[in-house]
Amino acid sequence: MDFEAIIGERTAKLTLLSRTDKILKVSVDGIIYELDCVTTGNGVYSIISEGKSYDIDVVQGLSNKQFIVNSDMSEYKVEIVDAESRYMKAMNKAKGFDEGNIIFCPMPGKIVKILVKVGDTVEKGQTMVIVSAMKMESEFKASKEGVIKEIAVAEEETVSGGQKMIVLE
Amino acid sequence: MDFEAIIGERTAKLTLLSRTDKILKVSVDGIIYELDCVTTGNGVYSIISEGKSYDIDVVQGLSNKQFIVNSDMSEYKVEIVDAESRYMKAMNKAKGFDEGNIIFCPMPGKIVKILVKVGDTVEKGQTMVIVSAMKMESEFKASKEGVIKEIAVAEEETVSGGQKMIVLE
Amino acid sequence: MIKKILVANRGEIAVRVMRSCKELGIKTVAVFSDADRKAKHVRYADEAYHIGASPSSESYLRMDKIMEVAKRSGADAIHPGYGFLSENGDFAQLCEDEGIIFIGPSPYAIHTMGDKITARQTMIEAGVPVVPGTKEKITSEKKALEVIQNIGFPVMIKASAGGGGKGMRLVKEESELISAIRGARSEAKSSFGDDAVYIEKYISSPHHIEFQILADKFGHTIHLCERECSVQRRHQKVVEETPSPIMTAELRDKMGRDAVAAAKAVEYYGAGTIEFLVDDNLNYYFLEMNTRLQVEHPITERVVGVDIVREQINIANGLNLTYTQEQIKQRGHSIECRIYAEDPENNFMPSPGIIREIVEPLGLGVRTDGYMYEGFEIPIFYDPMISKLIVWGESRDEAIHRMKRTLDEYKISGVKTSISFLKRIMECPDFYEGKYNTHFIEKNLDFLLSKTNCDKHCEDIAMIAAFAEYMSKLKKIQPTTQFEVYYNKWKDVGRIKAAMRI
Amino acid sequence: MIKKILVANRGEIAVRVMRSCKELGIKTVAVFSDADRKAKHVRYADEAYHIGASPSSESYLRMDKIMEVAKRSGADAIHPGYGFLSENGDFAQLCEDEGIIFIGPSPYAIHTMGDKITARQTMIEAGVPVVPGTKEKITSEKKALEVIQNIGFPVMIKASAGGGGKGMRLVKEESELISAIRGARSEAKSSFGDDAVYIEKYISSPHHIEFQILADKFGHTIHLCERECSVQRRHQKVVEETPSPIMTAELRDKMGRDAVAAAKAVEYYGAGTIEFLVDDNLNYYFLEMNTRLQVEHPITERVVGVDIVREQINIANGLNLTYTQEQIKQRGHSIECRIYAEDPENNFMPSPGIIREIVEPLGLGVRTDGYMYEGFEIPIFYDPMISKLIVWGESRDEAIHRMKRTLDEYKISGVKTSISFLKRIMECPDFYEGKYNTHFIEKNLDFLLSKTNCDKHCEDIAMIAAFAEYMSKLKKIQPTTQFEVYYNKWKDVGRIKAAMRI
Repeated sequence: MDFEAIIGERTAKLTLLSRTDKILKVSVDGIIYELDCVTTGNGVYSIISEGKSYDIDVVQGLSNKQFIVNSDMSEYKVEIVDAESRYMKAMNKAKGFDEGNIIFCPMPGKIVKILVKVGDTVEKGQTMVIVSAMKMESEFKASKEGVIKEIAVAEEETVSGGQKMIVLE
Repeated sequence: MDFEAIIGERTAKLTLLSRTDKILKVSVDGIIYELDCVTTGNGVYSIISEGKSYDIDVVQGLSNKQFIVNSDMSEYKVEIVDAESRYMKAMNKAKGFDEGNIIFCPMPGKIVKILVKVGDTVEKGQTMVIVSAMKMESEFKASKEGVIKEIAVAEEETVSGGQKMIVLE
Repeated sequence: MIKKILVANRGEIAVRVMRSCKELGIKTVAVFSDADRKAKHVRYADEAYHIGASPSSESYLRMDKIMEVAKRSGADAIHPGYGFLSENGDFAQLCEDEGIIFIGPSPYAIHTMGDKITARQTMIEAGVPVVPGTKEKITSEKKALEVIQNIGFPVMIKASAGGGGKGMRLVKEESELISAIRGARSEAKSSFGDDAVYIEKYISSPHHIEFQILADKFGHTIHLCERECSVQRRHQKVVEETPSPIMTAELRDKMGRDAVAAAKAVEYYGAGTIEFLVDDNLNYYFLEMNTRLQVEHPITERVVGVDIVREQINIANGLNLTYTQEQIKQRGHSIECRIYAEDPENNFMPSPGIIREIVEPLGLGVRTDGYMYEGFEIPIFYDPMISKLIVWGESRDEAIHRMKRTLDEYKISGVKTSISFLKRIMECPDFYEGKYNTHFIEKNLDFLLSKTNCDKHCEDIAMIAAFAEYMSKLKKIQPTTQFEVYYNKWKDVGRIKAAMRI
Repeated sequence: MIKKILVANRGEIAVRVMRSCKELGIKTVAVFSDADRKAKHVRYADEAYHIGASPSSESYLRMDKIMEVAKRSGADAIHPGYGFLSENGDFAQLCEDEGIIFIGPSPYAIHTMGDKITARQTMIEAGVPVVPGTKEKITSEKKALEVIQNIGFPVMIKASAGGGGKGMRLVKEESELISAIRGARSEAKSSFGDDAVYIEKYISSPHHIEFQILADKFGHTIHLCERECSVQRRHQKVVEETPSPIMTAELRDKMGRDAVAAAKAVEYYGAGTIEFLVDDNLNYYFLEMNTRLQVEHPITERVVGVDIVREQINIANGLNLTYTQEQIKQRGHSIECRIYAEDPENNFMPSPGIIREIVEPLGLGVRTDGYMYEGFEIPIFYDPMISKLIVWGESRDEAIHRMKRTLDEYKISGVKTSISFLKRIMECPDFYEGKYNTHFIEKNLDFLLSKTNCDKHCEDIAMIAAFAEYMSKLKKIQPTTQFEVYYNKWKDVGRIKAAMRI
């Protein structure tokens, strides 16, 4: 069974070769790793690979197949692509649906101002929503030209992290 | 619905009067407490009672109705007696079953030596089993005279906390 | 003697104040808003009272409610922490009127230092150097031009009641002057309801260096040496250290004496901080006084060995200062990093949320002042600073290496934090060499935002870890026999598809 | 220069050593047994290698396997920590033979100090006071009687190869002597394979005071002042402090010079500790030398401001000592409490198990050296010490109050710990007044095991908390509509019974 993993620009092919409680054998773009991989619980992994010890914390990102991976070295966003997500992507593509058209609120906060209404045409870089959190206001801008299809929040509303705010078309 | 709670020698009558997400109203031996009681998760409770703030950690003890309660002040063993446990106690009594006849191992360890065998008569204070943990050996003695009915462990065996070792009769 | 203290604050500073209270055998009273019911300061205090809704204007800024709790709980003193009501002279006055000890300076000292023009005048009279400029409010544009003739361009126009960069204008040449004054006055009017402005010479690449002072009610005033606070982003301090890399024993002595004179000029008592601007030639100028405990006070505590909160309480109790100036000796070097819940990679966007996991750095020379615990939700209503990491080393070099080690050890998940950004500051040559001023972050931003290199191998490991978590989640969702087959053998492709719907 | 260090240990000391390595830019290699795969030192190290089954005789004591990992990983030095191989002269020799730096003293120093009679003779020759008694092995009972005639009863018979109280006999009068010598020799023979014994005067209520020393390979030797370690239970230290409450500047100087002389007598290099017995008249006697890092080294680090592990590495690198004796100055007071996983209420029975939750004490003057994390299973195979809490205060009084505060803050659930027992030590008048010797725990045991009073109200709150948890568990098991009704209304008694089967 093949998977893909995406970090930034790179998409790697992941093949699971075997898995026991301790040893994980997997190939990444053809390179075979045989790792002593155990979890201490709650998304924390201790991996020993050829003597090197990695202490890695994996937290779920905005979807259940997106992960934020913290190692000693740095932080990465990793997306795992499986059969289901390939299928979903194909479906969305067929429907002309593009995730890039949705403006999510990345953190919890309060909607201070909505500067557009449904049907408005916005230009790239135009501010659409202002969200306040922790005494700071953040502006959310259109990443490309488009028409406002849906506004899913209201002014003064408290939103949670990952909540959909605006859909462009 | 009435419950009982046992701390040491004391058995108190507990009556639940009402419970919302925040406010817990309960009477203990007839004294009514209306508490701001919230949990921060994982057995930790913050209770505010008439302005006093209590930060209390509750861990399950040897059974699922026995709790070890840690407050700032001290540590207590509390047992909650509900309808089911009353029923069980009555049943055990009827069967002549007495929990005091079972020797549990309170901590994980390794059985070093078993000094008795089934059928032996032991005196009060006689050492029956020696368990080793953390470079220390602990002796488990009979709390009263009796006959060994069952030996549930073997020498060199690793035992977990709360595991039954010996049954007396 | 004070027996019970109400701490009119939240977060790390409320907990920090209560810690000293507990060590002194003083009972503690917490106040809390809706969002803070489960906050650490509520759990840590002996008593806790709800005072209102989550926005601070409805809770932590409500003098009436706080006073009511003080009376109800029988507290004999209030510690305001920093922020909120800490520099509100009216609140200090209210405490005095109600017979509750305010752990801080007199209302007079707060008011005098709170108005920048009055503070400036008071300093000039006390012989403390101030930035060259006007002594009084600017009433005419002609007067402004005269002043500038003496001090020369560039200059800063500043609002007397100002703060946070509002009502401020940098003027580089004469042609910009008139419109700048008008703009500053109108902004000051709308922001603070007071259009008084004044003019100061613009110090182009200053160091921000401050002196901690302590004064009792009998006029004994000492300083606890300096803190270097030039690592700032948008006028917010990010990293502080003591001693300052540019300080000399002679300059310390001189600035320290001026800091003491500044405090004495307003009959100050309690703990306070005199902030100075220092230029490259080590000329220094009074900037302002913070009439309260500072966020960065722990680095001073570490290097001089004094519990500043304990001293505040002693002073409020009407005791003499514990120390003379001669007894204050610095030992080693201390650095503080402020951990913010923010995303440096995304324009420092704030990141409130639920703390999923924390690993605090431990060991030699480490102090953490925080208020987080696993499962706590950092509220959206308050300051994004969630923790302070303070290290000590025998030398500046050791302190920097220790800070790197502890930042590596510090794991917070569930919210984004500035930890990686702080690590880059420790690695930045300008910081390491001690050659930096208030433009440090601006100047080094590319370096500070760049990631440490991760080669293909390290990416592979990150992918594998994410994959392991992905599998473990699948297993939790589908712990059926069907899935066990999948998990243990990973070969029956036909069955996998059915198991994959998460 | 050393670039990679293998730490041949586990637990807090392995992590503590690695912390200094990281600060010095040195790579770290962990070794681990089966039980320790998920241990903190494995996760913290740059590299980690499995060396065997859980019992230490099959892993942490296996010189061959450790040496194999050192070679395989390319480590150029081995730090042994304390315990395990740290005082094994043969292992130090093996390192020397294999060309790996042993971070510790020479095999000669370890062997000389390891044999008690040889150490005693060496000290007598160096002019360091020893407890009056025999200079040589006891070969005849007649000889024994002669010796005792000179020093008088009571006396201790001790095994030369001894430790842990084995092969030791207290003799109060002549009639007991012969059988005691025979008993001690036979026990020594069976415990250590060596029946050599010697006789010392019995010091009836001694203080245990030790001096930390540092020595480089060029004969420069200094001491870092004393540690008072008289709070012991069954010869295990429980609480240590520095300065000692009974120390005077003069005595410190004198004992310090003798400690340095003791180290020089065996051409010592590295960090080491000279343990002395001190009687009520401040007479002191060499007890033994620990030729390694001590558990309680952090209190010295805090008060004199020196990273002892860093100094060990510097010395192993062949560098000169960083300090002269004159540069060593004590500042303030430091106390360490050893947290054991044991149940003081149940005869101190060990309590291994899974850590469910930890709250580490934080703030001013606090250091924690531990290796626990939530979810980690403290193994049954090793020492029950799971953490060390070290506080510092300006005065002894402040340090004691801070220790109480931090013990209150320290929450560990899942295993039983000695925290409450340690709190009682801090509250014990004999400790508070600094009037204690090695009989402290025995003398005050009733006080130390008594609980702080809890009235009916506090019992009620404890019951309610248990009840809240009981309800919350019920809710998790029965999250059905039926149960929701029960939970929200609590009135429908008929339905409750069905919902209650947990």
